[in-house]
Order: sequence, then C-alpha cells, then structure tokens
Amino acid sequence: MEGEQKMSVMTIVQAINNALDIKLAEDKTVVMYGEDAGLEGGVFRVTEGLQKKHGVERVFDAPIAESAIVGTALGMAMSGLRPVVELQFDGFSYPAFNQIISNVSRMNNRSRGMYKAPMVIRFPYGGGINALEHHSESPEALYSHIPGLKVVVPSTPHDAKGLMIAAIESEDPVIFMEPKRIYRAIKQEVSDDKFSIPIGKAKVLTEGTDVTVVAFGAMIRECQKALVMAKEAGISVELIDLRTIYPLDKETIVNSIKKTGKIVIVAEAPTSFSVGGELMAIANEEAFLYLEAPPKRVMGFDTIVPLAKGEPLYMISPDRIFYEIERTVKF
Amino acid sequence: MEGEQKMSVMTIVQAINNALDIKLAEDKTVVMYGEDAGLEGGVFRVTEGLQKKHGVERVFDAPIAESAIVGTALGMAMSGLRPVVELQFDGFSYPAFNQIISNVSRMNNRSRGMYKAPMVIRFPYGGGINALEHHSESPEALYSHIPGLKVVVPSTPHDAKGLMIAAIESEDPVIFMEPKRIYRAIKQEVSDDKFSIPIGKAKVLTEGTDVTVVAFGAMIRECQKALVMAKEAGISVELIDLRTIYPLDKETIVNSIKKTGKIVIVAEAPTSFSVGGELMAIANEEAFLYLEAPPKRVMGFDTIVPLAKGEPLYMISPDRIFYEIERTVKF
Amino acid sequence: MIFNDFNPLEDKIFRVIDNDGKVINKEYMPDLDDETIIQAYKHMLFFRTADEMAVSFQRQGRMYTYPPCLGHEAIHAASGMNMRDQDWLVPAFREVGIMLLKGVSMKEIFLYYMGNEEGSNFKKANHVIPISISIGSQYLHATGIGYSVKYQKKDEIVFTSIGDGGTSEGDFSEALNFAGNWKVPVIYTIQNNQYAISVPVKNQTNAINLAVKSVGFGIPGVKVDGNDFFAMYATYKEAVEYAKAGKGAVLIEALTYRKGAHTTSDDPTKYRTKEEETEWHKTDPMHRLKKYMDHKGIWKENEEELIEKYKLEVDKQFEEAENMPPYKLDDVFQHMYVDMPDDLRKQKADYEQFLTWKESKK
Amino acid sequence: MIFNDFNPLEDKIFRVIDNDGKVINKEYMPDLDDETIIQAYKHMLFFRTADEMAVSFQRQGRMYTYPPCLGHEAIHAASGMNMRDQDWLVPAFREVGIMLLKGVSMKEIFLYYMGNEEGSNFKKANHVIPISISIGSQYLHATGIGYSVKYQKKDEIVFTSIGDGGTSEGDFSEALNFAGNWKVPVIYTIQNNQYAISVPVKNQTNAINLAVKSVGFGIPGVKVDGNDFFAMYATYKEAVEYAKAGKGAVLIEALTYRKGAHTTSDDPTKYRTKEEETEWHKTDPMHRLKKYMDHKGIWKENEEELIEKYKLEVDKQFEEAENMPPYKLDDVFQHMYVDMPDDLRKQKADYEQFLTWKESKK
Ligand SMILES: Cc1ncc(C[n+]2csc(CCOP(=O)(O)OP(=O)(O)O)c2C)c(N)n1
Ligand SMILES: Cc1ncc(C[n+]2csc(CCOP(=O)(O)OP(=O)(O)O)c2C)c(N)n1
Ligand SMILES: [Mg+2]
Ligand SMILES: [Mg+2]
Repeated sequence: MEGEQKMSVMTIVQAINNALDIKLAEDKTVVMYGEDAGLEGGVFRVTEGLQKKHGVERVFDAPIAESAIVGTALGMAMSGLRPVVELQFDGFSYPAFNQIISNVSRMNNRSRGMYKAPMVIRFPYGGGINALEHHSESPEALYSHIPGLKVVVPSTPHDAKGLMIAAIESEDPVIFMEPKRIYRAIKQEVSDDKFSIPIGKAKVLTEGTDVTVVAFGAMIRECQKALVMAKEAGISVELIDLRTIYPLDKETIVNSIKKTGKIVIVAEAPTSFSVGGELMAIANEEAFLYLEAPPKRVMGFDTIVPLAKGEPLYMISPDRIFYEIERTVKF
Repeated sequence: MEGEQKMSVMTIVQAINNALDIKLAEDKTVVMYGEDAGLEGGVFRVTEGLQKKHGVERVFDAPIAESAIVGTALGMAMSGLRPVVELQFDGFSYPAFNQIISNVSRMNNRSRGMYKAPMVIRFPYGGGINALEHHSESPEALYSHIPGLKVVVPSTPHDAKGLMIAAIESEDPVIFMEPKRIYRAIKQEVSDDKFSIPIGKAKVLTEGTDVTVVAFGAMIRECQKALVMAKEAGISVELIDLRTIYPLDKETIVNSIKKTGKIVIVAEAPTSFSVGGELMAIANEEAFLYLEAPPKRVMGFDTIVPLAKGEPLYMISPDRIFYEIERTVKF
Repeated sequence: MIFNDFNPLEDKIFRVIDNDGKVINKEYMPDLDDETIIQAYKHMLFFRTADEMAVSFQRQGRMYTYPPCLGHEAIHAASGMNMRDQDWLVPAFREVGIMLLKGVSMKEIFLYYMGNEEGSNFKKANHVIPISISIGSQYLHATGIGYSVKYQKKDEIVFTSIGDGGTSEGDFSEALNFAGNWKVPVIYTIQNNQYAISVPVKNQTNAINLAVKSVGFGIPGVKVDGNDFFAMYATYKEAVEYAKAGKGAVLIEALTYRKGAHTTSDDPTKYRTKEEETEWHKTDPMHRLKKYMDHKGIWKENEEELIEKYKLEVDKQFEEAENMPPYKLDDVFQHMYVDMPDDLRKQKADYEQFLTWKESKK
Repeated sequence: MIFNDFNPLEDKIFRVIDNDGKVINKEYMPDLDDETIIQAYKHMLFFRTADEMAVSFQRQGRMYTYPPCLGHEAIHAASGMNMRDQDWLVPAFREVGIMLLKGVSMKEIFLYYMGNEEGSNFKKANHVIPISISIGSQYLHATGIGYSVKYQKKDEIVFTSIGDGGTSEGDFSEALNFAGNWKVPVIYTIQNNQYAISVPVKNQTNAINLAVKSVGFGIPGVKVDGNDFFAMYATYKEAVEYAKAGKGAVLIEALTYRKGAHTTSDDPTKYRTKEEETEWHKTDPMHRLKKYMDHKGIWKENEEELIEKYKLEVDKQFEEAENMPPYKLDDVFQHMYVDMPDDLRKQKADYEQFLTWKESKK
C-alpha cells in the first residue's frame, strides 16, 4: 500500500494548501475565508489558488474584522457548514477572543449538543521572522486554557496536512496554529492522498533514555539541533512532539518521563502561566515518584517578543536548549 | 498609632468604594467609569455615591462596549489621568481582551517608557452566586500570562482597600479581580485612613507544618472552613493567600513548601494551563528537593462553570479541599 | 416601501395606529383578517401573562433571575408571526415572546432561569439558537447563518435582535458591515426600550436615532413604533419580502419601553421618573391593539377567562420545570466536546471518587 | 461650512483644485500665503524622497519592512501643518509624513523598521504616540486622550488616522460612538487609499462611502479629495476650529491611492490593473500642487537640488540609525514594567548565566 502512494515534496505551506484543497473538493460544506485569503491567497500564500479552483463563494476575502470572521464562522458552523477561517497573524487573533471564548468553545455545551461548532480557526504563530509587533506571538496557553477548544500545532509538512484534515473533520472547534518560521524551511515527502492524523496524539520523534524533551511547532527543529549537540556530549534524549496542546497526550509524555526521570520543556511563549507549567504539573501529578531532577522550562521571557534587533535574545536557540538539557541531566 | 486609627466595619464592596472615594478625593487625575457605574453605582453598587460626590465628569456611565472602555482608558492614562474602569462581569472582560493584551500591557515597553499606563481594570469574578452564563468566571490565568500586567485578587475588606489604593497608585496597569461571591459575606474592621498593601506580596494567614495550602479570593474562605476540618483530623496546615497572582510572591510560597514539603493549590478556574500549573512549576523549580508528595491542584473541571443547578458540582467545597489535603498529607 | 418612505435620517418614525388604536396611516395598514388580529392579541396576552408569572415565580425564590419582557409584546408577536418553521431565530435575552412563537416552551424558559442548561435544549423549536448573554455576539452568528442559508440556497430567513445598549458593541457594527457586503437574508432588530439597565439611550450614542446606523453599512433601516403591532407587522412583512427577493439585510429599530425592571434584581426607580413611566404607559402595545379591536368590534372573548386558562398552562409548565430530574455530574461534562478528551473523563472519575469518600463519611 | 456643504450622504466630494492644479472651487480655497504653499510642497517633496529611499534601503536588505506612503503626501502635509506642538498624534502605520511634521525623525522611523524599539522613542516629538499595528485600536486611544485633554481643560487637539480597511474593525465604531457621546476634540481621519493589502474598499463595506459612517455616531463627516492639498488643508482647518470651539469630533475620509505596494513584501500586480494605477496617477497630489504653483508662477526652486539636499539629510539619518549601539539584553526587559518584578530580574540573570556558559565554550 505505502509503496503505491503518490508522494510530493511539500513545505508546510503547500501541505496545508493541499489539505484545504482536498477538503474543499470532497465536501461542499467546507468554506474558507479571511483577510486577503481569497484572491491573493493570504499574506503567506497558504490558500493560494484555492479561490480560482473552488470559486469565490467558497474561498473569499473578509473585511478587517477578526471578531466578525470568527463570529460569522460560528453561525455557519451551526447551520450546516464547516468553515475554515484564517486570522492573518497570531497577534490578530485577540480581537476575536470574545467570540472564541464566549461562543465558539461553548455553543455545543450551551445548546446541549444541538448546535455544534465544527470549524477551524487557523493562524500563523511564533517568532523568528524579524517581524513587526504582534507578528511573533505564541498564544497557545491562552487558547488551551479555554474549555471546549482543541489546540493543534504541527511541526512538519506531513503532520500539517494530516492534522489539518483531522481539524476540518473534527466536530469540535479547533485552533490550528501554524509555525510560520518554518512555513517554507522544511521540505518533506508527503502523500498526495487524503490522510489524517488524530488530534490529541503526540509523537516520539527520537527515543532516548537520559532525559525527555517536549516541544512543538517551530521549536522541534531547534530541539533537533540541540539533540545533535547532546549526542556529541553523550546524552541520550527522547524528543516528543506534542502536535496537540489540548487535549495533551499525557500517556506518551508520562511514559517517557517514567523512562528517563527527567523532562525539559521547550516553547517560545512567555514562561509564566504557560504550557510549560501545565506539563510540569502533569509530570508531578502522574510521575512524581519517577522524577529525578526538577522539570525544566526553556521558554520565552515574561516579556513581549522584542522587535527584530532584540529577537535573537528572546528566541530559544539550540545551544540554550542543550545547555538546559545538560544541566538537567547533571542535576 | 494603631490605637488612634478610626476603624469602620466594612464589606469588600464598601472597602473598595472607600478606596475609590479616597483616591478620587485626593487626586484629581483619577477618573472612574463603566457600564452603569455612574448614576447607579454599578450592578453591585461598588461605586455607589461616588458620582454624586465627585461629579459626573469623574465618575460616569459608559456605553456597552468593553473594548472602548479599556481602550479609551489607556488613552487617558497616556495623557495624564489615572483611570479606573469597571467591567461589569468577568465574562465581559473578553471583548476588551485585544486592548488589554495588545496595548494596555505594552504601551510602556512600546514607547520605551515614554507613555505609561497607570490604570486599573476592575471586575467582579468567580462563581457561587447562581448566575447566568459568563457571570461566574475566573480568568486570572489568561491575564497573568500576559507580560506587562499585574493581577491582583483580594480576599478580605482590609486587603481590598489596601490593594485597590496600591493599584490606583501603580505606574503599571493592574487587573483587579473582585471576589463577587464574598462581596458582602465578610465584614471586617478596616481603617478609615488611607493605607496601601504592596502588590506582589502574599500573606501567610495560618502557620502550619504538615502541608501548605495556597489560594486566593473567594477560595480563602472555603479553605479556612477546610482548615477547621483539618485541625480536627490533626493536620497542621499553613494557609497562604496569594493576594497578587502576577507577580507571584515566590519567596513566601517556597519558604512554606520548604517547611511543609507539601502543597495543595485551591482555585476555581479550570485546572489545565492555570495558575495551579504555574504554582506547581514554581514548587518544582525552587523547592524540588523539599517536595515530599506530589503538589496537588484542587481546581475547577476543564468545563464551563455550569448554571446554578450544576454549579455546586463544579465549585470547590471545603470538604473537597479537606479531602485533598488529607490525601496529600497521607501520601 | 416603508423602508424608503420613513427615512431615519429625517428621524421619521413609522406608525400605523395611534395610542387610541385609531388608524392614522391607512395605506400602510397590513392586510390582516380579523382572525389573525385576534390571534396576535391572544399571543400578546399569553406573553404578558407568562411574563408576569415568571417575575412572581422569581420573587418567590423559585428562579434565580428573569428579564421581564413587559411592554415588548407587539415586537415579539409581529416578528414571531412573520417567521416560518424553517426560519432562524438568533435571540439576545429579551425575546421570550418570539421564542414562544418559534416553538420554545415556557418550561424551557423557566428551566433556563432556574439555572439548568436543559432550558436551552429547545425540544420542539426548529432553528432557534440558545440565547446569547454576551451582548452583540449573536448579531455575528446571525450574519453567518445568513451566509450559510444563502450559500446552500435554502428558503430560510434569519431573525436576530439586540437591545439599544447593545448597538454600542463593536460586534454590532462588524455584523451589519458583513451583512451589507454579503447581502444576507437577515432581519436585524434593535429593541430600543430606552434603557440599558440604568443607562438611557441618549447616553449610549449621539446618533439621532439607532436606525440611521444602517447607513454606515449600506443596508436599509427604519425606525418603527415598536408598540404598534400593525406597524411592526407591516415592517417585518416587507423585510421578509426583501430578504426573499435576495436583496439582503435590513435594520429595524423598534421603539418601545421596558415597562418592568431590567431583571428581577434591578430597581428602576433609581434612574427614571414616575412621570416618564406614566407617559410611556400610554403607548402600551396591548391597550392600543385592544382599542383598535374595540373600535372594530371584533374582540369578543372573555379576557379574564383567557388569562385564567393561560395561567393554568404556564403553571403546568412551571411545575414540569420544577420537577425536572436533578442535575447529574454527567450534565457538567457530556456536552463540552462532541469527542470528549480523556482528561475530562478522568476529572469526572476523580470527582466521583471524592463523592464516594464524602458518602462514606456520613 | 465644508462639513455642511459636502454631504457624504449624497456622496459629495470636497475638492478645491482639479488634476491640472486649477482652482475649481474658489470659495473654499484656504487663505494661504505663497510661502506656506511652497513650504507645503517642500514638505511633500521631502516625504516622497524619504519614502522612496526607505523603500530602496529595505530592498537592499537594510531594513526588515516598510509601508510606503507614496501618494499620501497631501494628507500628511495638510494635517501636519494644522497641528501645533501641543496637539496629539495617534497614528496607525502609514503616517510617516505627519509624524515628521510633528518632530519625529527619519532616523527614528528607520530604527523602527530596522526592528529596534528605540524607533518609537520619539526624542524630539511632543505628544506623538507610537504607531499602532493592531488595526483600529488607536482610534480608541485617541478618544481617551480627547477625554483627557477636555477634562483637564487643555488647549490640545488630537489627530488620529486609520485606513479604509480599518473601518471594518469594531474598535473603529466603538471609538467614534464614544467620541460622539463625549464631544471630544479629536479629528479622525480615514486615509482611504482604495486597498487594504489586496482587498479593494468596495469589498470592505457596502456603504456608499466611508464618511457616511459618521452619521451612526452623531458627528460630522466629510469625504475629501485626499490628493488635493488645498481641500485637505481647508478641511483640517475647519475641523480644528470646530474642536477648539468645543463642538467635538469630526470624521474625515481622505480619498487617495496607495501608489506603492502595501509593504515592501507585497506585490500589487496580483490584485490591481495597470489601467487603474495609471488613472489614479493622474491625480497625484504633488503634480497637482506643482501645477497650481506653476500657474501662479510661485515655484522658483531647483527641485533637483532640493531632492539632493533631502537625500543627503535622509542618508545621514539612515546612517545614524544603522550605527545605533547594539541591542542589549537589558533593552528586552527594562520597559516591561515601571516597577520591574523580581521574576523578570531573575529571568535576565539566568540568561546571563547561559551567555557566560556560551562564551566559555568558544
Ligand atoms: C458583552 C456584555 N457586556 C455587558 C453585559 C451585561 N449586561 C447585561 S444586560 C445589559 C444591558 C443591556 O441593555 P440593552 O442592550 O439595551 O438591552 P435590554 O436589557 O434593554 O433589553 C448589560 C450591560 C453583557 N451581558 N454582555
Ligand atoms: C487587528 C489587525 N488585523 C490585521 C492586521 C494585518 N494588516 C496589516 S495592514 C492590513 C491592511 C490595512 O489596510 P488599510 O486599513 O486600508 O490601511 P492601509 O494599509 O491601506 O494604509 C492588515 C489586514 C493588523 N495589522 N491588525
Ligand atoms: Mg435596552
Ligand atoms: Mg487602505
């Protein structure tokens, strides 16, 4: 079977485009819109060509009004459609915050299951692209704290495609965060066929025995670079890609901690009140007696991501990851 | 000195009213507004009488537009005033989310200190009052994750007054969450004079040796009830009232854990990606070798706070706190 | 066309009968048979009876809160009577009458205000969205549903509503702006009852009226006497035709007065005068319709008896609501997700363990 | 009054000179001496020179991005020239010219687009707020500042600006609604340059124009030819007088064309035609003002020489920006709070420890 699949080399941008294309083609209830997402195909060209192929009624531009983009999508989702909306950047998801927390996440519960919200809110997230303010943020903790949402972050073209298809097919609303920094940096053979990757399952990327490193999105690549340094230093690292932030795949994380006794968490967002804290809580709640060193967060400062000149000081570099891995292992 | 102070018995509502009154009287740059906050004195009457006393230019009603209430307050704060705005309920702070995260929290940094944002955003928070949807929420984790804000939650009339005065005098923006459930439930002698309580300092309410319980806001009272049960069971609990969620008073928390070796965290908000996770992270980062049992979160489910009929199942009761204290101590 | 003839820019108000129930604007009188007019009045009588009972149940401590609709009956009857089963209702919170005509039961309304989510599970009502407490947000949902039915080429119209205070929210403007762009079959109503809790509409905006806001979005708008059943009926009828013809959305400002308190925990004497109330009571929608019927001599029912009948019905529904089986732990969890995460299952199991311990302590 | 005579409801546009620089509307011609007119042109020439250089610096990879203001010069000169030192500027991001007239330096602008927060620390500009990237939010800040100066009885006027696309944001409407209520001395400009990135203004709203949105908030609005310096000047002058007289806020839609790309990473050929561009280029604000001056025979400068002089100046500023001392770790932390929490101090210290380790590995 595997051998017969047609494969293409894709970037994350192309993989998401391909996933959207497949779903638009097979399911007439899928519609997709956002600022510049129609004619132009979005500022990152993720939706390029889709309007031409699927028509302006199904792939279109929206006025600049994020609350409206999300709020109208919820209306569509409640009445038979499966909208996928693009918010132009992480920092522009906030004007839609009230619709997301007060309505999108709750409509199923509020209506006792009568009105579902099968919709995807996708946006590029994260730093490292020398951007203006509001263009470098990692708000996953905010969305993961909101009951009723699922929060997905792919780190490879393959995962991006499979998870996007799963997200569109999800009956629950999904926040889909795309690592813009590696939108085009990673190329990978991806099946041209339709496939999906289950939401809520992490992936062990590298097996190891000394320490567990948990990361997601653009930080995976940085971790992989740190792993090279760790290997040289004789440290065996188990690297886990979360892929989904909520619901967290506790089983995979906890099994790994039970094996290694140590955990280092890597993420770009500010440290405090973050996904890092949650992972440390899980380590305590589920694997306390196995912990041989304090779980460690290698995360952003509790500051705004600086503009380009200061960004290198903020962003998590492979050597910093290695430094903390080594300190944790030596604890 | 202490003996000469004039004291009055106050509820939290009266204490906050008194703090606002004092600041309005002594500082002409203080203005205060919100939906129904002027003529009527707010739906909880926290600002009652202030318009009459200080004039309609300084204490007034706002149209129903939370983003505007906060966004205009930022404009005022940048140009010489110290606005205090009321958002009617926790769940109605979200329409202002973008202004809070994208502007209020960052103006000082963005302008390199040239434009400060000395302003207070206050709102009643929390469940337990048999309210409609959006009227029972505890969004402290969301606001604490945002760099640039301070987040304060008083639990007594005395603290409410002292912290509110400190909040208004703070050069940094403060989110001031008021525990509506105990707005009038606790009466206390409070000095009529002006005094302030430093933001960022927790308070050890009860000293103990077996386990540290950390809570804040309305949960303090529930914890105190649980402490009675614990005492009967022969458990010595150290109870800490955080008073400020960001910046957390790590020193007080960590010193206590070092003494007791055990920590139970009590809060109403959903468990995942919460203040509870952050406190567990701190316990690990700063007191790992002292931990004798897994830190425990006694927090809300990862669900919406149910409407009144279901709320008792959601809210944290003293016996549940006691149950988890006992389990932790017996670990 | 009403929407052309009563220009909100000139602050014109559309009205068909006066306070005495006399027709003052014959050409716009909707063509309704006596039966329908009587039926409308009966609807309003039911609404008011149920509303007053709800207020008194709440006062007895048997419900937690309730937003009285007293005074809004003409708007509710006129819009409800212009809605078909397949049409959508996207309500705020002061639309009990419209909801009833769409098939929601008083039992469900009561359940909701007793604090039970089951009250938003409208068993027999088609296409009614649960009430939206976060002001303004429902307008966007209506716009989205409008897009959806248009895209799916369905013969469905969407009705939504907001208060005068709600027009200040950003979502209100964003929703109407999208509606103008998308030409969606949505009828947007503003129930301008003069107050947002304690704040009078003049402090809400400096616009000459609320209907003019439509200009900023390129959709027709009209200011209507919301206490005039015929004016409201004619307006909705025209709006429905407009939507059916594919012309898009309209904005209707329905002027009325919140005769009761904001909710049962509000005290209007703090912010409005007796004189003002008295003045507005003269425009009561039910008195006016009744007078119209009296002039025409078509009302022959015994109103007292009707009210008694309605009371029995409402009592029965209230009783049913009060006798709902108790709220279960499962009810907290089961609808959070269609596909429930294991975490939630575990939180529930943990809590059940606590409950077992608690039981064991008794 | 311009605001009365050019009713946006009738889609009237206020214009003083035509594309050939001929006065077509004499009665509204602002009373400006030749000196001032020449100065205005020089401002515009400087803006355009600096703007073109910024674009080319970015192309050379010496800045990260830049939003060209090409075509917006008349709006910038006219508003800047109507602002006093004590007046407030609350800009979006396409207001470089206005910022310059308020005392911001090109060096600061360059620094900002080189990715250095110091570029928002306007050392010599009074009352200029850093640019607001989150679209719409700045309108609310302007309203708040308006309240503040009014409350403090200061002789200060607030200028703010938004793009055509930005008018769809909820914050836009909320800000103007509050402005109407509070009668604040704020002049709100919409720089309608026909596009929001790739989206034409006709897809942004169904309103007949953007100035009519003022009606919904009870403030005056006017649609002005934004490429006509005199029309813009006269409009701002009147708006300033209106504000000074305590009458409140106004909304000005300034029609222009974004002659360049959205930012330096945008390619307009994807979404607009050469014909359209050519058509608009005929309305270029600088050509028109130049022609006016030529007709009058008042322009006697050597434009090439002026441009050379400006280029030297801009080059110097750019060089200064490029030679800024390197960004320090302290710069990340020091302004997050006025009263910095210990946590942040610790995060910084931890990072310094890492840097020491890193250094030791070299
Ligand atoms: C976003 C939001 N902000 C505040 C509230 C609190 N609140 C509930 S009702 C109300 C007044 C509503 O006034 P109006 O829109 O005129 O409707 P009415 O109550 O008169 O029907 C307010 C402020 C809310 N429900 N939602
Ligand atoms: C809240 C928000 N959403 C989206 C963006 C991304 N964005 C930057 S510029 C732009 C288009 C702005 O168009 P317009 O308002 O017409 O201003 P112009 O660029 O034409 O000056 C968009 C969508 C943003 N900066 N802020
Ligand atoms: Mg009202
Ligand atoms: Mg534009």
